[in-house]
Amino acid sequence: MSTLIDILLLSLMGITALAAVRMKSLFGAVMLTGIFSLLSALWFLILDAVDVSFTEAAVGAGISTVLMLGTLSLTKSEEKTSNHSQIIPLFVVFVTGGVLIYGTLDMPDFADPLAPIHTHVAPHYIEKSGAEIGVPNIVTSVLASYRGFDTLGEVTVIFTAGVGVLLLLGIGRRREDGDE
Amino acid sequence: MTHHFILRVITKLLIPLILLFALYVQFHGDFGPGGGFQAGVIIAAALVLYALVFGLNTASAVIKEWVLLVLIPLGVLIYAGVGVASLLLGGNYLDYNVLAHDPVHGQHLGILLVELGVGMTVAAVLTTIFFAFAGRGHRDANGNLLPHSALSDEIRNRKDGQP
Amino acid sequence: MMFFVTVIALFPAMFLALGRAIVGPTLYDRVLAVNSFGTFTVLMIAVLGFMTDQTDFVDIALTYALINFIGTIAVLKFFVVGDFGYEEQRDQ
Amino acid sequence: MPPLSAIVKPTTTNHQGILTISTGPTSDNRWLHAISLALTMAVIWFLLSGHTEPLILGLGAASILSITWLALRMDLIDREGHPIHLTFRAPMFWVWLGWEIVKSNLQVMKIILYPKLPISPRMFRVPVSQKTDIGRVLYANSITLTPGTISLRVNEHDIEVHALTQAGEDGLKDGKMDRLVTNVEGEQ
Amino acid sequence: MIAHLPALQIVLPLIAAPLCVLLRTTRLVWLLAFAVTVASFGIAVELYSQVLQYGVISYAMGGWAPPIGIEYRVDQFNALMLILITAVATVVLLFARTSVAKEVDQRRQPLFWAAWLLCFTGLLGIVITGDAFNVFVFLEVSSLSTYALIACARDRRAITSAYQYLIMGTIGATFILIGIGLLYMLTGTLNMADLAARLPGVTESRTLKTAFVFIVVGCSLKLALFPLHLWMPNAYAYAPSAVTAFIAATATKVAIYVMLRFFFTIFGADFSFGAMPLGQVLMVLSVIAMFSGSLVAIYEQNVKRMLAYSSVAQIGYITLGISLATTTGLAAGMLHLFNHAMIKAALFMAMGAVVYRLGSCRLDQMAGLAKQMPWTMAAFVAGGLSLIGVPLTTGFVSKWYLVNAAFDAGWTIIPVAILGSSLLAVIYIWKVVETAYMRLPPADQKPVQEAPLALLIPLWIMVAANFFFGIQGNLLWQSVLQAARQLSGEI
Amino acid sequence: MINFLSWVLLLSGCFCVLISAIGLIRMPDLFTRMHAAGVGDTLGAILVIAGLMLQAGPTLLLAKLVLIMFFLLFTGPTACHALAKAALAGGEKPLLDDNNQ
Amino acid sequence: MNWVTHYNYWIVILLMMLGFYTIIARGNLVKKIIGLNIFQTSVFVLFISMGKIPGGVAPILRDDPTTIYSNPLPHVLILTAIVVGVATTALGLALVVRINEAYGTIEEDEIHEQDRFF
Repeated sequence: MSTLIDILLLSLMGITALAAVRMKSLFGAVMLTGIFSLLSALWFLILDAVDVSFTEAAVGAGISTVLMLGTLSLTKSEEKTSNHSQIIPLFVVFVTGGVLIYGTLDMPDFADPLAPIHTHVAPHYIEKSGAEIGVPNIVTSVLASYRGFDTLGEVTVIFTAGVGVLLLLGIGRRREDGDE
Repeated sequence: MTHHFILRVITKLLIPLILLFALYVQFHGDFGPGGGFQAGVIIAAALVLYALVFGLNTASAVIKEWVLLVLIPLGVLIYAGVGVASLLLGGNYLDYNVLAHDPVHGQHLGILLVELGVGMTVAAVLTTIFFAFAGRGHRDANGNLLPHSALSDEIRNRKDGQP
Repeated sequence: MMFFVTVIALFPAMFLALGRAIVGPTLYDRVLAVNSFGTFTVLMIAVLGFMTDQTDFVDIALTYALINFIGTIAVLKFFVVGDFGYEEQRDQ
Repeated sequence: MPPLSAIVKPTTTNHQGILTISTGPTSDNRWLHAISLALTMAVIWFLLSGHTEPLILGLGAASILSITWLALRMDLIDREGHPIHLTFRAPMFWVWLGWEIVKSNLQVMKIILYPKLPISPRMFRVPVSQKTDIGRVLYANSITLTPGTISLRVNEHDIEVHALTQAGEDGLKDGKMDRLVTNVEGEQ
Repeated sequence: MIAHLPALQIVLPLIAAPLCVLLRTTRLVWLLAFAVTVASFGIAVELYSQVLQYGVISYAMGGWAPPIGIEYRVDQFNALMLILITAVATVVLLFARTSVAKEVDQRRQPLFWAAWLLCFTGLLGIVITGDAFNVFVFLEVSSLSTYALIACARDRRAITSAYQYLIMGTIGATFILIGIGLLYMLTGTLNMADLAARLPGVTESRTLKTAFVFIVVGCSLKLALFPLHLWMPNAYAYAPSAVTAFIAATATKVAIYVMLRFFFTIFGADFSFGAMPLGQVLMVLSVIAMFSGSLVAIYEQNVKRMLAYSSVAQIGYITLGISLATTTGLAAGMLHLFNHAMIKAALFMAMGAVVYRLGSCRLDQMAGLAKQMPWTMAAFVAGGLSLIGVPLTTGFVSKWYLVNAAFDAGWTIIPVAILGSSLLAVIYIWKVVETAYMRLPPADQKPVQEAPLALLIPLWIMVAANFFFGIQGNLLWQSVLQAARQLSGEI
Repeated sequence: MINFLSWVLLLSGCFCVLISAIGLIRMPDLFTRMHAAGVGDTLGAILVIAGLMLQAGPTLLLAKLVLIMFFLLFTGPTACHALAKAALAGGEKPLLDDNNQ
Repeated sequence: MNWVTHYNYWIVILLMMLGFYTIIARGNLVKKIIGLNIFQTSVFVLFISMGKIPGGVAPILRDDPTTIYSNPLPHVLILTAIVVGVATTALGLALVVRINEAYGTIEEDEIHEQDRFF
């Protein structure tokens, strides 16, 4: 029964992405990207990824959209038509997509409980985290403890982004002298 | 048109609630969905809302630049510092078991601190990034700020390209 | 079952709102459509939570209700002022 | 922590927003409002959390304190930011408003479904009798909440309204909603 | 504490970066960065000696045993890589202080050093980790900081090239992420050793082949293998000189390291070179890269850009060695990886010294420069000789072993290609030498002084390293050969 | 009984939402569309959430649902109002009935 | 192999390729970032699809011991990847702002045009 929801959601996502890609108005495209990440948040929910969905809803639909609007407000909100040849990009995209589809042919079936990822490392987290960490949310246990170092890296990434943006733009209060 | 008090009143009403919800998310990441990152994003969203409605100057008077610049590294330092603490207490890096007498307690304490660091850095970084974008203003190639009146009509009165 | 029906029934509305967001014609129409779409999504998230018996989803619905508002305000600021930082002086 | 008076500057000119925003009323009793805000937040925190371990409660208390402090600093706390005084008179109004919402919703739905789309959009102004901003906000938002009428521009004296039909216009112009909101707002 | 060295290797610079933001004084920040870099170098050397003594070191982050938690794993190859990165970073950092003070806006410098340290952390993290996903995380740390570092230059083209690099780099990283995801899907684990143990069961899977292709393409984007190198020349040419020297010597090398790690440790040589036509494809691309890079370099007027194109060619040598699919070939490729890092660091530092005085490194402005900056140009010539592969320089050693390996593997055409490409290198290096030594300076140009000692000393340290390892050719070769044997599973 | 009631509420809520979306498509201009969108934002949301509340029973979940409703009811009209105002400021002219003026 | 179960993967690949196409084919710098976002989000969807188990619930421990949980590891990885994505987006947009200041345009062609004569 959730197959129907799957298909409906995925087709919504497809339409949104297609429209976002085709749209000349950058503003419209940004809005549609917001919708797209919102839909993917819904899709994550259906796949039981509550935390991911939470993050995607907050980041994709919130912060990313605001930042993109901030950029558009400083630049231009209309895309120009380019007269590039589209053949090479199309070729690259088709080859990449083809390789990926070739790869899906031997993938474990969608939601197959016997797939390797459900039998190898993950059971440890599910079975032992209650006793070892004592935190109900397994995602938090894995994120902060079992793979805590990844999360340290993640914080470092966001810190890097902060440093980078500060390096590029300077902070906050507008200064009348440029900070080139 | 001089008063946009609806937005102001509603924002005043909402911001404490949003912040409260964010901190709830921060501290209940153990039990349900959420955690430091999500909380940080929501806090940043609340501050962005404040800056949008009350103006960037007001916002950066409330949340000073130096505060943000302290919070950003502090979060990372808290996270990395928990790891160093566990090193000093004789465990491996980021081994929270040694932080308290009882491993489960240690884990709990470690996760709490670590998530706090994450939330701090994320909230501060995202707010800073927004301030940086909003405070940038329109500049010419030499980096000089253009006054609002010098902006092209295209920017001042945005119209959609679609018919 | 009842939640499932509700979820499915919400989809046509989402399709229509998406259509409005794609078609426009003005920017404001898009914003309106996105805003409505957001509301529908909040409802759908809440219903999905009940459908799969995972009521933690309500937290996400709450988050999204907040984020949606902030996004809309950002868009409006973007329209009216054209810049997030400039103080508004135009309207007297 | 420096004294609050040093942190919280009276912001008379700083409130600028999406369109220029006037300053709110200077608060009559900031501390009282802060305490009641904190109490309200405590209730909400408990409703959200439901955990009674000392750790979580302590964190909750810390959160509430820091938010209250930040809210003071942001100058959010005054009669408008935390309109606790409205709640006592409000319930009857909410019930009435709920009924209005249902009625007007049904009307608008009927219009949408009607094949010929019998709309006659119009703009007009209705006078405002509330004395405070928060009262006007309540009125304007109530107008918007009932589909069929949207408040467009609001000032001290009147609200510009966009209505979908003649009926919507008439319903507003009889002034009942205005009176009720003023009633809720109470004397200043 | 000795047992925790693998963690400290990363954690020291990682903690220093936020401290830099807190300190906010350029002098202090630089001192901190330098202290940390030197300490990292010490740790890397100690780690290498431990690896030689006790074999592979495994360190469980958070105390969780490997497939459950994240593992740090140091073997001979990555211990050597750690030494390379930290050593280059130390020398370049000495150089960078003066160079950056001139090329980067004063107010940005504290943050600049923070970003530098982050880049350093990221590179070290990629090399030391034994977890596939952790590679991606640290790859992004280093990439994001590199984009910011490149954009710090005053030239506006630096910003566009940083953007271009960002787009290409992110595509590359996302490809690697897809590849890792597919691997995870097939095996259920992210730990490299565990992956290696579990992959042989699924070698027939088409998904595995797809994963392989994506990882190869992703890494190739990052390491600027021939058709995917388009981001590199601009990024190198317009970045601040010190940044160019640093990333040219380390970032691409680390990408090669990642590729080798995936080829040999995870997929295994049998799969990479047996089941997939990697050797052939890589060889063709390498040879094309060697020639096209060198040819373009000949016509380049901006010397930094010229050197960047030369890097494309030199990376061709490295991948050529790998594509031979023999242990000696691999070792020769790896040796060239190390040598090329030294050569390019020296050359880009020489150019940095030129930019410091001239403000530019275009050929037409460098006419007659050798009289005014004799030491700098001499260093350039020395580096150039090493690049060409003249005996007694390290460039010669690696090409020698490369040719030998090619003969051993039965390819007689390869040595010819190597020779031909080296001749092209002679041409472009000669162009610079001729301009600097034989032409007269343009009449309207103000005479410039020799670069300050703060620039010359690190520059000559690097040049000296080139000659030292050229003369003591066997020293590095033996270590690299051991590492290659370990990597390909012979010992 | 409660189940039946929440069926009714949920379905009528969906119906409202659907009508609102149809209105979003059918209405001729921005301002009239806002009215249509209002249907989904108010009654639709109220009904659906009320239906869920009945299912939740007197738990903390109920409080969260109330909070969601509260947010929607406060932010919806505000956003709508701000949008209308921005549109007017941006030069959008509402389509008006001729015999009105 | 069952085509219904792979339908999900194919749609996701389609989405990925739409994003990828936008990155490499469009000349507008903001549009490229939008494409990057779509591309990365689709990759996340692919990852999360792996973790699903039929009848599973979100990996938050419950008292009932018979509960089946979905695989938490992909969720953790994607959380990190989302953060990386937003960091990249922010940095990319900051670069776009600077490019616009320096060149007065955010179209790739026009930028190349301006740089040609250096």
